[in-house]
Amino acid sequence: MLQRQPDSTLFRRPRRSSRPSEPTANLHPGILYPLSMKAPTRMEAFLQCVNCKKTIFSIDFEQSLRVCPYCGHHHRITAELRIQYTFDEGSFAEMDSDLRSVDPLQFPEYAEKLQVAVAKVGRNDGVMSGTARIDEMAVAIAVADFSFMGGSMGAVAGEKVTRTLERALQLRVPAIIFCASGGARMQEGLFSLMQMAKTTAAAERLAEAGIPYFSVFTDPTMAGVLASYASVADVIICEPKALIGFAGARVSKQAGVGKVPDDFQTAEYVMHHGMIDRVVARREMRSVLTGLVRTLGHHLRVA
Amino acid sequence: MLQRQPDSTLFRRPRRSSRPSEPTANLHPGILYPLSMKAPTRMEAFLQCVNCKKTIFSIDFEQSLRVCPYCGHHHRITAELRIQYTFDEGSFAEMDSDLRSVDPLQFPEYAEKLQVAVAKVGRNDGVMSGTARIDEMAVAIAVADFSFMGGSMGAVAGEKVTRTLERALQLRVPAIIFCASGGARMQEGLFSLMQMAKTTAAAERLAEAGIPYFSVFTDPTMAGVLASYASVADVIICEPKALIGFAGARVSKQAGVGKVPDDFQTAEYVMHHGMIDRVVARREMRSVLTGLVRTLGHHLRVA
Amino acid sequence: MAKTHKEWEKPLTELDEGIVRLKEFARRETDPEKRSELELRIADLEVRRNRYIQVMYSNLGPWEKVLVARAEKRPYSLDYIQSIFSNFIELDGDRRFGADHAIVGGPAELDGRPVMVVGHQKGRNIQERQFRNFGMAKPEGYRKAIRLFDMAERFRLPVVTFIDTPAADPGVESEGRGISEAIAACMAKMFSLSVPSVSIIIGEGGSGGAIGIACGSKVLMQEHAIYSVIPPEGCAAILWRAPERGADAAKALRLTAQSALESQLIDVIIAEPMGGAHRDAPEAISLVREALVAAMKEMKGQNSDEIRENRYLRFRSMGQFSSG
Amino acid sequence: MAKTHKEWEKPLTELDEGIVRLKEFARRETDPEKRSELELRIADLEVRRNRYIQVMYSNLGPWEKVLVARAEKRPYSLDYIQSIFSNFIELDGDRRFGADHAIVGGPAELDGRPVMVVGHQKGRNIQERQFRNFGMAKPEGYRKAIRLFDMAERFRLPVVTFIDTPAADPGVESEGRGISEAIAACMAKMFSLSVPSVSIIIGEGGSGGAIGIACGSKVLMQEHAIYSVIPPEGCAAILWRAPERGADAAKALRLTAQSALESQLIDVIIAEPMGGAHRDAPEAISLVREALVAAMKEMKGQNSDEIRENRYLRFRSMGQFSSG
Ligand SMILES: [Zn+2]
Ligand SMILES: [Zn+2]
Repeated sequence: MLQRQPDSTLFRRPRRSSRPSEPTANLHPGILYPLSMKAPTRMEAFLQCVNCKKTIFSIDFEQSLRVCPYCGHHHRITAELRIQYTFDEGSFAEMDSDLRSVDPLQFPEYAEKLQVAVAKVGRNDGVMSGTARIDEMAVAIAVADFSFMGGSMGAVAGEKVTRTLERALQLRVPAIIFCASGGARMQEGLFSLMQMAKTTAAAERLAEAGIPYFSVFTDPTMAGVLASYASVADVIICEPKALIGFAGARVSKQAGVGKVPDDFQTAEYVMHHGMIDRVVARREMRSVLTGLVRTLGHHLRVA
Repeated sequence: MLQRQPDSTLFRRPRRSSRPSEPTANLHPGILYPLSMKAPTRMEAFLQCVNCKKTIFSIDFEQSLRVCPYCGHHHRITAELRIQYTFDEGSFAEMDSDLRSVDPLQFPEYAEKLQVAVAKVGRNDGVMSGTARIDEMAVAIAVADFSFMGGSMGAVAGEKVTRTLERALQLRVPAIIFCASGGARMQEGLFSLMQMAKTTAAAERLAEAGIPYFSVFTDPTMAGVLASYASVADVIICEPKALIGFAGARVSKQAGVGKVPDDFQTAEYVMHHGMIDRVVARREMRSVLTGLVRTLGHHLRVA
Repeated sequence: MAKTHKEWEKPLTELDEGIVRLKEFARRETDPEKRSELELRIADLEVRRNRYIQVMYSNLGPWEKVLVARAEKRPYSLDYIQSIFSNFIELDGDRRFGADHAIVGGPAELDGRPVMVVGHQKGRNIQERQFRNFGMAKPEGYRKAIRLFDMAERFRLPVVTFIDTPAADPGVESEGRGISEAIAACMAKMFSLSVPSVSIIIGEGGSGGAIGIACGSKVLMQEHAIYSVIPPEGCAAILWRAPERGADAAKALRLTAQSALESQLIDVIIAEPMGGAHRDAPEAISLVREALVAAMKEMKGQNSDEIRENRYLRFRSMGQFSSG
Repeated sequence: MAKTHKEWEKPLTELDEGIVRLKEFARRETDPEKRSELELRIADLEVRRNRYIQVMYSNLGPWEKVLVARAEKRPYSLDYIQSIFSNFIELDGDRRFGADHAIVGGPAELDGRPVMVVGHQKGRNIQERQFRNFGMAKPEGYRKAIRLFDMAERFRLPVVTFIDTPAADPGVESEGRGISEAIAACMAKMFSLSVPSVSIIIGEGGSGGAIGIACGSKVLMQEHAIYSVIPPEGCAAILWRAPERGADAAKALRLTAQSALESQLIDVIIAEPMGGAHRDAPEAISLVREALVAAMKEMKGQNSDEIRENRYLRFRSMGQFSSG
């Protein structure tokens, strides 16, 4: 469940600086692009980094894969952009996009929230899945999109992840899953808890069959997703500064007697604690994944 | 290697108490039995607990399995006594007692030390091994004796442990090993280091064959033995207060930045740290081992 | 709206206490007439009490279920383990970091046949509760469970798990040692088993902390146990920013055994004695035993592949969605 | 008796420095006659220097081997890994507690074929040395290695390990997290592998810390590396209560590659360039690569069972004793 509501706004209008000496704000008095995770269509637009607040020319921003050229902040991106950044051009074949959430519990406000999310993101669920190629090697992929109801895992997300892992098993190709989730989708009650078991069972089958599975934690990867398929991958990669944790930071702090480190539940923190293999910048992601598929998936291509 | 020389004297003559009010010393002015791990032959003898220093009537001491009736201290015992306390009467069939250490490195003083140990203990090595029965169930056993050169593991001890594990595999019966060792036998150089690998390899084979292996840590279980076959057992039991550790406590304290807890490297400490399954009093040892052989070894008897 | 089981059962407790007091009076009463009068009153009170229980328990709402499932007097895992099995040998340790007392386990015998038992354990008084960390397991607990499951697999022991936890430990230190990884790995281990496994939800089936050891071939649930993706108070806090609306959230979450069975997410509901498992623990235990033995029996004759496949397909089918 | 490699090589270092200085003079000298005179002196010095190296290194005693094996300038695991393999992807984490920088590892390619590489890593300056904990791995390091070996097994990658450690970390915290268990489990994992494995001792093969990742199908050892059950100083302290008698202990322990090969505890000695691996790192690396490729080649065609059986029998045979 999502116990800590991560900031879901990607871009904010810059506060008007009262100091005339701040150069970027004055040098680029262009149009500031509104709040959205979609790529700006007007390439002359200016954006503002959510972290350092500096203004970024949108072309630069796109060229830097939506990483702030000033502070290195990795902005949240859509599943479409992620696929575009990571896999061979045009290689993605989407599957299971017809799966739609139902409202099995008739849970308060769920149907409305779903409707809003579908309209906003233009897809039936946050997870996009299918097959793709990376440096010409076939892989089965699932990519989560935080902007769809906080990436929460209901029956559809669970089913798509499970099918992705089963597809990897059937095709004997590595699986790559990009995670982004606040946790299980509370509104589907016990059904959503069971997605933890279902997805993990599929990952276990893949592991037993000797097929590699790589997961990438992006900001944020939390709770029910972190405590299931995300964490049983063979290799786990994480984008810099991503928020990674089981419980909301507030809950953890209340529960614990120990000191809470400054970088608690960041990518760097989980790296230090041995939970992930590498922190990898978005710019390097494709090449690291390529290397992993090439070496750890080699036996699948020669057999 | 033995980095911390544990006290090897089991019994000490009581210091003559200057306080006439100390009752035990005055009530039993009998003969104090000399330093030895052997059972006293004169049953009227009096002994002194190495821990609380109280005087114990030897019959009581034997009846309590050499556990002090006053403070509960588990005194070190010989391999023979251990076998007698633990396994069905007369069921032990010793094997490989003919194996004798050689001096492959012509190591200073080794030959003499070996001679002294053989003469003192009356056996070729500290480890006694063979087959036995526990509550009528067959097991392969090895029992170490700290009084033989500090239970250090040379090629003979390594070979006997390995053969015990191989025997368990061949006979498809559980293996039980009582450990007592200061570590590897330095005097056999690299040969002794390789016993760590050899014994662990045999334990791994047993594990893969689905045959349970139980190890019992007795005082002390250290270094090369702890870091090999002792620690890969399915279930690990430990006698109360036994000294259990990798490095000598002095070395650890020098190396660490952390605080050294009072009970560092005791049975209770390793229990608290999740390294063993249970601390079991000598009096309960037979029944706990019986239960383990009965349940975890059940599949071997029905097959 | 009662906040605790104690509060909710207060009228009943008063009745119980009144009956006990009257019985004491009756025992001391020497005048036979007065005594028989007292006994009549007692009998009457007992009838009223039983009727009251019937009324309270025969139609528990979701929130009342929450209270009953969390009741301090409810039998805990060790109560079931020690009565259902013989020769339970508790084993401990994750061989990595520490001992965890919120999960217990070890081999035991059921009708003379060995099984591996693992369960959450809560405590009854303050000391015990702290010792058991309120039944909230740390990574070490799940890693110990993995060790025990591993032995069960290699030594061919059927697995029985008892689920009763508010949640996995959410503390900073558990986070640092990978509570998420531990839960995920524990589920994965349960799915790898080629021996039959039965999971029994006996109290609180709290979220990830519960599912971590609840991936049995068969999942049974006691009549008044609960099973939920989030504690109702937490759900209410998120949904309405009103944690006190737990009762509404409990209803919305459908966390009862009856809902879970309806959704086919569990296999069997185990009846509880009238008045809940805590009112007649021996009877509750005997009902659980019976259900466990029956579940085991159903899987008899399945080979390793079938056991794994059936368990996979069981969980594979969970989750409703539309397509096309 | 020199205590460090630096101290022991001091005369050589001075010669080297003298040659460098003269070369600088010669470069600046404008008078052709004086210059050719300088060049003659340089050539003479170089001959003497090389003869000196020959004398120093062609008959190293055990203690000198200890100094050379511990030399700061000696190539470390990452030097070999980065030169011998391509596309090394360092992976990290034990998924339990922490990252350990005293053991590094990950997949890489050897002649275009993937392998899994694991090795101890020391540091060269103070910061690096602390970061690498002086090459002394904690439980996390061995547990990371286990994870990597596990992947090697499932994904059919041959394993290569580089051994270079004074010892496993003996600190209080490593003890608390089970350094003994970690080493033992790591050895067990190496023996379970059905892929071929090669272990290469490139510096200090220090006791349990070394054998933890040295259970390869083939064990190779560089000419001046050492492999010992106990550090010679520690041995001298126990034996003679005189840690300064490390040289005597080094002799008694027979910790050289030559002794290990004679005892058949290793398979191959890898030659080092004259003057040791540090004097010509590229050459040393190339010799290691050659030996590694040859060792791999020898195992080609062995099936999984043979690989496991041969490895078992290899270590099974170690240890001398008499019987009967
Ligand atoms: Zn920025
Ligand atoms: Zn005593």
